[in-house]
Amino acid sequence: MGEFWSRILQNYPYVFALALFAIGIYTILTHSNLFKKVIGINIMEGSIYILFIAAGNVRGGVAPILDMTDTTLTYVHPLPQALMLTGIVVSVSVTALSLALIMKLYRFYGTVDAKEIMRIRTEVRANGARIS
Amino acid sequence: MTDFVLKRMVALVLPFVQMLGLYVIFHGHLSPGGSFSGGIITGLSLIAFSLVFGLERGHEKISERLMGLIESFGALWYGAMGLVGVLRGTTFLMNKGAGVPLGEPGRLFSGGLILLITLGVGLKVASTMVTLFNALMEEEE
Amino acid sequence: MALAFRDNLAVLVVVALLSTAYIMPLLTKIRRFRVAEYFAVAMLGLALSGGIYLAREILLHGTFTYAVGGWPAPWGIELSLDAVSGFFLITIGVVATPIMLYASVDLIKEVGSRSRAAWFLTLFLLLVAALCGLAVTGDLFNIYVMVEVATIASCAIVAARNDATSVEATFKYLMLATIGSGFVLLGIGFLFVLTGNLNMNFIAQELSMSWQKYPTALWVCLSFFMVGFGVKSALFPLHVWLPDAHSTAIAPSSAMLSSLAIKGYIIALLKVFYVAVGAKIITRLPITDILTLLGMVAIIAGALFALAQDELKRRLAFSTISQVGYIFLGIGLGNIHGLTGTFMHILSHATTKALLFLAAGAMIKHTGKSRISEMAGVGAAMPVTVGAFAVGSLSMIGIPLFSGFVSKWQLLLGSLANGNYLAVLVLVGGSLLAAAYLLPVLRMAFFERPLQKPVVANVSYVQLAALLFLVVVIISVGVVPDGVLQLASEAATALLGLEVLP
Amino acid sequence: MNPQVTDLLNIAFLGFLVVIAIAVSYVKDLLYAAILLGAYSVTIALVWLLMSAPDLAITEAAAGIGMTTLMIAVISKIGRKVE
Repeated sequence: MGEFWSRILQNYPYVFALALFAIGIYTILTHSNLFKKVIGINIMEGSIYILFIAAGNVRGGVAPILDMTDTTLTYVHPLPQALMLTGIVVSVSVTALSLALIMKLYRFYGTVDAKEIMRIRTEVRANGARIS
Repeated sequence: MTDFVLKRMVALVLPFVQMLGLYVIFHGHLSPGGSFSGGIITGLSLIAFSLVFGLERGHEKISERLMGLIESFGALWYGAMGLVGVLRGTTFLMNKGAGVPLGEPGRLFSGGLILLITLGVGLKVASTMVTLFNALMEEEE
Repeated sequence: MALAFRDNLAVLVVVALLSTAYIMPLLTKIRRFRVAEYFAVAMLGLALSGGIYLAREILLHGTFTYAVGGWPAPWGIELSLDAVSGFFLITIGVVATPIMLYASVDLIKEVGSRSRAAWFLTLFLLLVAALCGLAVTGDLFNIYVMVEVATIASCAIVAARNDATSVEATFKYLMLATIGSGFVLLGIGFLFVLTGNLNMNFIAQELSMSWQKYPTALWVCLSFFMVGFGVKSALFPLHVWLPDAHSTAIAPSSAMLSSLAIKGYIIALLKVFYVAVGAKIITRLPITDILTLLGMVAIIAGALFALAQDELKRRLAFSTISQVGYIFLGIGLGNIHGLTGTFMHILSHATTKALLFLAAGAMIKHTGKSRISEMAGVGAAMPVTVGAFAVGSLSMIGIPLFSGFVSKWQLLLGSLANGNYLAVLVLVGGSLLAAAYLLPVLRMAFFERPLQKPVVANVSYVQLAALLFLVVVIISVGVVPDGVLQLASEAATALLGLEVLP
Repeated sequence: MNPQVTDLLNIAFLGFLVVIAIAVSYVKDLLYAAILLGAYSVTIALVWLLMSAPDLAITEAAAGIGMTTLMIAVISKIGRKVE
């Protein structure tokens, strides 16, 4: 096995993280269903969290909870974990906001499909009327 | 929903879920978890009640007005706790340096202001989850 | 150790705004709605005076840092207060206060219901607080959090009008902005992996020693930042969300978003590029040339798109894309005049675009006409409002004695210093195009004879006061720019590192 | 745990994440998609448990279930099937 591949193997979490990031963005951009776009956002953000945590991980390290009795332990880096906690909070709030918006759009248009909404809007605009 | 088994099970399990939520909030500075996860668990227990027994009975338990008050209170509480340090002549969110007794590490009542802040944030998160759910489930305005 | 008042001031500004945001739901329940609105205006005014005081302290005593919670720099969150923060705090205060004053007049009628108006106030203050946070923070992850708060708040205030088009625009904005923040977070992750730090000064030290080892990784990381912040601040090819979002929102929301929210992301980009990575490395990578190029394309393309619009607010929204191009052009130039021009343009575009959107909002609301071709005779009917619009237009074009001229002049000097004559041409062309898309509005309003005289309700004096405040700011910055210019060039030197003094 | 075993489990879970993420594109029923998101969150929580981040694991599990609940609340209003 070449040196390149062994390095890839050693850093496997990053590979998976980037793959998930790409899948997430693909889901956001290609699906016309708004609901699946939201799920795509969650996939994308989850992948970034994996990247961060993998960056702070130490092989054979233990969780960063202070153990007063044993001073020989190797702890993993606690900083990325604290940060990703914030990241999760952010992604929950983004999801909640977008779900609220989806509900409103459903009330206005009766559908949650982006193409359908676009079609209804152009039709209404052609008729010169306003959507309630 | 009129499922007898579901209702009995939820009635049985909910107190323990709420207990778990409060445990996670209170032990945020000692063990994994903390205000956000504990707050979500607590909020989800209230949501589960509304889901199974209906929104009206959920509102009977805790009114929306109270939820709004708790939400604002949680955020303001965080600011107030942060200002303790400023009032004592040190920096924002200062804990030990502001003369707060820290207690013994590893005990529940230790860590000075952290426990108080966690409590406020947990309340805020729980009420926000419930408000969100109510807003999504509501009928036409 | 006892800390002075000025040390705590920065964090107090942010906390005061956040607390005010959460007091709003309580206050609007207990008291009359006006009380809450004027309380918000008063707090924004206090934040403005705090910003001015901080800027003065920074100019007199130099930059200083503040460790939140008493944890020193590599471990805790550090606020670093330099001329950049002072400048942006003043900009936020100067623009947000009159917008809030303008919004206070008939907010409930605009957004539809009392509870929604209360939430509008909360979100508005959250947005301002997040922007203040962006101005003062020295920590990379703190930047991400503030950017996210600003994004969510600004999405929500676009949706405040609660009609189909604005909600749809909001959803589009939210999706693209979230992709943008995904890229920003990925970039932060890369910088964290490269340097093991999140504090920007520590990252700069680390990178200055080791960046030659992995230039490709740094390059990829910076392009992530560029795409992420580019989406959020509507850099030209990534601007698609902006026209819908900014033209469908209510007037105070559009003014706030176009003038301040976008600038917050630009300040964040500036901090990442020039503080965290450092001017020496940035100017050596081709990324500045790309920024210059994109800026030039944005200036011309945004202006051409604006020319094609007949709806007044859409034209102003496309004009924002063009003006953001100027700012990115200045960032890309990377010399002292370019960056001074960038900062001056952040201020002058913020005030000018806020004035234009507010005046346009008043014109549209009181005449009921949203298209430029229908605006004949409006000037005679509401002379003060359209007069304010005229001042905004002249400043946007870059006529001397208005603030737009000062910033464009600095950008021109910067382009000449770099020998970039194409940029000079684009700057002049952009001004001509701005004249081409703004002056017809005035011609229509003042000189066209209407078929029938438009029926116009009186604009309230509070709103006129807000407009006049912005007019006074624009003209005073244009006539006596010395103080602001000094602060801006101080900020530019701070970003470039001290040895690049002219 | 033995580091090699941890790595193997990690790879397995990460691979499962990729499978879930791809599956989201193919399901036609929105309820299934929401449940897949719940599965995604729980699997991420397992990955973090293996990467010694129990704090995050609890939070992600709670947040994932919370988001799934909210999504199901929305689905109950907008209907399940994508035509």
